[in-house]
Amino acid sequence: MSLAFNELSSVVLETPLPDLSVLRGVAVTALGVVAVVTGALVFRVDSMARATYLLAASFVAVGAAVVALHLDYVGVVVVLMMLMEMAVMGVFMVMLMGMNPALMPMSMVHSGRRALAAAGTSFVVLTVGILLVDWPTRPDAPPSDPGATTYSLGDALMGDHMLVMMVVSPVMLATIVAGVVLAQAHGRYERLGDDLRGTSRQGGRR
Amino acid sequence: MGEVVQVAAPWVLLAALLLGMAALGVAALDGALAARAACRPASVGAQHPLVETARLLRQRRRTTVAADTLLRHVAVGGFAVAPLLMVAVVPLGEWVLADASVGVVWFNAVDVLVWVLVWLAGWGPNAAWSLTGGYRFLAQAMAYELPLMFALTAPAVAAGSLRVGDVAGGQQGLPYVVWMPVAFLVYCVGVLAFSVRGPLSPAGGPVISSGVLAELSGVDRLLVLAGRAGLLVAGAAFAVPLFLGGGSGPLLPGWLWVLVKTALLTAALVVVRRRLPDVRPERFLALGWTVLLPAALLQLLVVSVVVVVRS
Amino acid sequence: MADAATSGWAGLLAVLVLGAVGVAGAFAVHRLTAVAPRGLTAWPWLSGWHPPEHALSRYHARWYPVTVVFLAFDVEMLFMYPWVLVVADVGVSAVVEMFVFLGVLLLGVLWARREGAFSWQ
Amino acid sequence: MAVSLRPLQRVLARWAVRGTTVLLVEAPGGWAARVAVERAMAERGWRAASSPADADALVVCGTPGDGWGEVLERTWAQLPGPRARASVAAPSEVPGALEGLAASLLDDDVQRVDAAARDLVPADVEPGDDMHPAGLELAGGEDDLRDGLEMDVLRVPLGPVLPDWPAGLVLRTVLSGDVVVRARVEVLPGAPQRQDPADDVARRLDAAAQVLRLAGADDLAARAVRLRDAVPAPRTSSTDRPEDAPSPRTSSTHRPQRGALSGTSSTDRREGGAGAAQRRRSAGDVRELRGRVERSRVLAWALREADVVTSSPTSGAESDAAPASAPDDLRDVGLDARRRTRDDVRTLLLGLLDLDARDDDPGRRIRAALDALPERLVGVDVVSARLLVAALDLRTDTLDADDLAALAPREDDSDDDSSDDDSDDGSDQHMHHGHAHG
Repeated sequence: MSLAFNELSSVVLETPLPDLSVLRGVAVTALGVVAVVTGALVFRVDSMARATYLLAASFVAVGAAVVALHLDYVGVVVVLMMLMEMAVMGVFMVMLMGMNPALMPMSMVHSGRRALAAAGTSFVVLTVGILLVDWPTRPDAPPSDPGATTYSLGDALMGDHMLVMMVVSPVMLATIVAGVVLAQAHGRYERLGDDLRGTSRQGGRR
Repeated sequence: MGEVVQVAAPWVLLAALLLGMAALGVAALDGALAARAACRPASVGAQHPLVETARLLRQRRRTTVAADTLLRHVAVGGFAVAPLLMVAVVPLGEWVLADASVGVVWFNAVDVLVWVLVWLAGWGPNAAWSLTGGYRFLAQAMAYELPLMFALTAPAVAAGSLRVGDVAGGQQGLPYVVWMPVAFLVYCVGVLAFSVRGPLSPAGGPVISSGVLAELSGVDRLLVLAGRAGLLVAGAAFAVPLFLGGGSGPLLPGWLWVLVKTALLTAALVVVRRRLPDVRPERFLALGWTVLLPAALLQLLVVSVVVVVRS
Repeated sequence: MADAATSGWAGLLAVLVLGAVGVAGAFAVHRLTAVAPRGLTAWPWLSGWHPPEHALSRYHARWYPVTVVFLAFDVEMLFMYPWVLVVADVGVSAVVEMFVFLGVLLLGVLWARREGAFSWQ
Repeated sequence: MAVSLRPLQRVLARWAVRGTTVLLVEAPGGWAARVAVERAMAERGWRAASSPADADALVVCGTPGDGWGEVLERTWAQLPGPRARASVAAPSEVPGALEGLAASLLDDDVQRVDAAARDLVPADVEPGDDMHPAGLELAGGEDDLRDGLEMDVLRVPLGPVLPDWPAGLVLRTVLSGDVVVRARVEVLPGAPQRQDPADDVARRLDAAAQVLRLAGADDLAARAVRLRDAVPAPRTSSTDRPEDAPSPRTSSTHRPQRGALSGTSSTDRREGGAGAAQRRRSAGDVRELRGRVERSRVLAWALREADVVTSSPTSGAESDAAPASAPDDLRDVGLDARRRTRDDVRTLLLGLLDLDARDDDPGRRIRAALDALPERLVGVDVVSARLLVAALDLRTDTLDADDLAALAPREDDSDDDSSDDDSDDGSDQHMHHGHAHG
């Protein structure tokens, strides 16, 4: 059984693969189209759930395109983070909407004209920027193992640039604190009373 | 064990077959245990998956008034596909379907996909019980996901790689479970949680009338049931290269060891989840943040210190 | 084999395709085996009562304070995975740096716990 | 094409029927019938359905009284099919009923005819408009909900068609998310049935099994069910039921005896020595089960705070809306008002398994519990609510005619007046409470 499996897989493996750089170009383009279309559909649907997950789909397509560009880690982590964030965001979008989040015609656009202008301008600026900037050419070929790019990312984060982490951690802490302060309607003092012993109010520590 | 070889796409069929059989096995063991608890012949209970499959194939599909049919279908289909996406990066001995350089992160991404699927399964039918199930699952996800992520990184740190094959290969002689048991346990809790069944099943326990399953019938229900059994199997299968030494072992060929280890861990998880009562997300939330998360971080610290000292 | 990695993603693509085909196949088979090929539409189940309103609504998730802590904490995973690869090479400084970082975040978690963010408000 | 598939469909049908799922509906007074059905189901390898979508068969246990008709028809329409239904008024009817269900489900032709005859969309679905999709209202918001945010509430009736739920009980809840904002109790009546004291132990084991099942402790639940079925009560196992049974009496003349297993009852004398020995053994088993439940630390952990108050969803009346009116009354029915009773469910569960505990007047206890429930559940999540209701062992068949009249379903679907009352009460208690603890 094992032997047959072995032989078969080696036969299949030795069949030559098509030129993948072309395929990659096709994949990136197709995924880009998917990302744009799903992103545009966000504004067309009448359900917060659909809007949220269309946006997630758009991000997934972007992540896949990044993977196709040989940046495995960045691509997959975009998918990971965006699925997670959209799942949570969906909850908030549904919860905080001014009307029924699923069954009524709705518009995801606010002050459409200005938004359109802003979006158009930023698109033009970015595109022009991309085209005009004199991008550096890399001296060597990109590493054949996409894992190597992940490694360099880690190296960049951890090696000489302690700064990133040292800046990010207080920011994250501030985010947690600020977020909880804002979100937590009934903090410690409200639950436990001014002496924090839970005696002045019912409910107490559980 | 040597290098991991990536096999061609058609082998996906074999993976799907193995996964399907294992999922049947999970349901059979579940049925047998339930039958034994009720003092009925275990063999009758073990037929449960076949009987249930026949029943659901025969049962008519059913949707609800003003349901979000698209999202419902995404959820139902997604449940069937997600376990496959997980096992795709698990090496079966020396073969793997997708030798991704960031296989560990990929697994993580798929387990987050489960959040989406469960919530959509809850949202889709436009029904109160389903909706409640979906939301309660997300509440639980807030508790298990971070510890699970850190548990996933511990073996990767030890192996210095996010490629699943490398992680499996990095534990010659000494499976990681031996010196990172906490990470393994936290990982198993995560698997129990994302397989939407047993003690960590706020999305579908009897107490909320089976929640996200409440409005599903026929093939929709079948796919979701199969998918969640598959998720348990996929979770167990991924633990094999991560913690249990991959295909290494005496006498048997590597691929067989992987299957044996997966089967044993799956069975153990099925037994464990039968023995534990349901844990409500509000209880689990505090546990996840104050016990599981610090424990996983501590384990990670130990592992990274060992790695630094060793290098 | 320079593009072996890319074909690794080809494997995942194959999984997706097979999955989609499999699901479609299951639905097709079900049309033949079910007592009626077309699905029914029913009112959602509410213990035998007619639903007074649609269930899809602005659903109150009382655990939302946790999500804030969670989202702040999970951003950290962005750094965690690349860090995994370089721990052995960079050495002590990488470990110290990461765990100081995590420690700071854990302080936030502790504080959030004291504020009761994890107890279902 | 269809012809060639027939053999396959027959095979599927044969296999499918071996695992038939049954949605059990119990009308007050239908307890013995339900237990008999459950036992027969277990023998066939059948399973209880968790919802109509999961069910192949609808079995109504007992004799439904007024108000049940529409509920049952609606439920019946929600079974996807193949489907079959049966009514079981007494245990003696069980074998025939189940046989009939199996035959009907097995007959592919009958099922296909039934399926073809059904409306694809319920007749009362209307085109509707933006504000009423499908002719159904959109969920409404409540301004004064928690945190000052306007959020929608859902009116979700719990019962009567709900597994592991007291017979005929309808708890009309208003849910904000999964938290109960308001609740109202109604009871759909059943046919009067004689109360048999000998059933008491079996009924308590049954209630315990329900709590354990809801709590997800499947093995313990299975054990409780087995003990329930093994309780040597002549009536539940015998097939003939005295037709001349007197109507229910909840007064002291016919009080169930909590000590039935260990003490002497009339059945004891009837059966003689063998019965007594069996009874002793059975009592020992129950004690053992109680020990297991009591020792299980995981279960204790899982059940603890099952009923913890989340600060009540109405921001006006905060978490203290609950320290309900009369603590003594609540303690009588097993609810500790002062603490919001973290361990209520577990305590009640252990009480159910305690054969020495006595329940002198279940009718009064249950009436008091039903009265206390709506207030008690405010701010409790729906999961805990179900656990608590199951643990209270609400035997609706002990209610007398006056109680039933008071708890009869109201015509109007809205709960505005009651809600006003509730919130008034809430603020009163708030003040009351402030004095008590200030």
